[in-house]
Amino acid sequence: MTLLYFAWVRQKTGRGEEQLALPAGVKTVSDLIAVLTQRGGGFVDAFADPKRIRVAVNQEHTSFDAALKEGDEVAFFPPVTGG
Amino acid sequence: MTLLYFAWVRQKTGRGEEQLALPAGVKTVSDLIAVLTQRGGGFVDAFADPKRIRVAVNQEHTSFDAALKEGDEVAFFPPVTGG
Amino acid sequence: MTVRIVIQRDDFDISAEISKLDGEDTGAVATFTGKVRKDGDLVALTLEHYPHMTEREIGRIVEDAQGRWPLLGVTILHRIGRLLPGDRIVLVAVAAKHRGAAFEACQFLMDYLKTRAPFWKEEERSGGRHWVAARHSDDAAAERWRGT
Amino acid sequence: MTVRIVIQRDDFDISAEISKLDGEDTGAVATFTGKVRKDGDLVALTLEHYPHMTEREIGRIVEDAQGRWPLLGVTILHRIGRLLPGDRIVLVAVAAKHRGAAFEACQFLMDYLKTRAPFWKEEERSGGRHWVAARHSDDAAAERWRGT
Repeated sequence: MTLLYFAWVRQKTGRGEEQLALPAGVKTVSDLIAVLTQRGGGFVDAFADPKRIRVAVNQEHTSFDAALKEGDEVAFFPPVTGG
Repeated sequence: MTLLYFAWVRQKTGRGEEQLALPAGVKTVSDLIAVLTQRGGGFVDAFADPKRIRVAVNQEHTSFDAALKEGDEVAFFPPVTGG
Repeated sequence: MTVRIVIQRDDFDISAEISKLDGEDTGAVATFTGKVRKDGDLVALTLEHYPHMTEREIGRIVEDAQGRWPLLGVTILHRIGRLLPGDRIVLVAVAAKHRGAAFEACQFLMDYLKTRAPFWKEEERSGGRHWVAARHSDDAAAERWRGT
Repeated sequence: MTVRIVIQRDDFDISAEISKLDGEDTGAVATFTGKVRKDGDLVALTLEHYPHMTEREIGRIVEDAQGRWPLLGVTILHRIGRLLPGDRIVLVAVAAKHRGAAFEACQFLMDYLKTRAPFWKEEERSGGRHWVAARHSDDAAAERWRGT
């Protein structure tokens, strides 16, 4: 799957994009966040307050309990501030 | 005083503007309309249905019971349709 | 606060009008442009107005709007004369710090312009000429600002 | 119905954008332009977005608007990159037969753009750089369209 990070989530994780095989046991966005947080460092910082994070799966806004499958594009970012 | 007529009121009365000394006994717009209607012809037609007529005195919208005095500018016209 | 009230025969350019309105505190510009719509056998509209009163009445409407919202600039430009389908008739442009004030004031100004500014439209159709009747929906639109 | 959704670095001209939108049935064009406001020591804003999702999300918002109002054309143009105070950021332009639909859809599109379209603003001030926080007032503005 493709993971994308934007705005301060990108800055904290230190990357904008990565390719990842769906980790064993990961069924939802929450599961994926738990796996990413295990990396430590900037990932812990980025996901420290889940209320400040939004997620899109395959370019649609969704929630942390959304189901994930191999090949999905998952993006993490702060609440949007355009316009 | 100056009388002005716009849109179909102008077409019915056959004039856009006229100068008139305040007629004896005319205290309000209604009184003035009664005097004008006595002219007959297009003036009767123009003021036949007072609900279709609006009036401005000295360039401000007002009502038929507004007081008039010598020197006033009185304009008669249909409901506005600009914009 | 910049206020421009213009009655003219000529067409206008929206970008040029906005640029006269814009200040460095402006975060939001709302505009409304009214046009002569292609409508069956409509050939043209001729717009007549009451010179001097028009500018004064629009000035009063703008003052009312300034009392309701914190505005940075208002332009109201209304054309008169004979206009064809597709022609622009009116521009209302409002600059403010934030979008709520700009949007609401722009709507308010249009609603009041429609019901208070002394303009009259005469239509030319294939069957002849007639004066456009005022619309109840315009009165209702203006009425909703009462008491706000 | 013409729909144009454009994300670009360059500035835009409102008149030129409206002329692409305009049809002969159009009687009303409402526009909103958002600008970088001069704000204390603000030096610049940098706008980042989520390519592809941005266009798709705005497309969904426009579809929603089309279901609510009879629209003839919508243009949404959003700039990205580094912008200075006074620069235009966003244009929403809506063409319709009548003004109610044009005004309401324009406001709706702005409210949803603010709360749904994946853009993020980073401010440069004399004290450093920081990401702009989302505003509760924007959420409230979008929320009022729920159930309508």
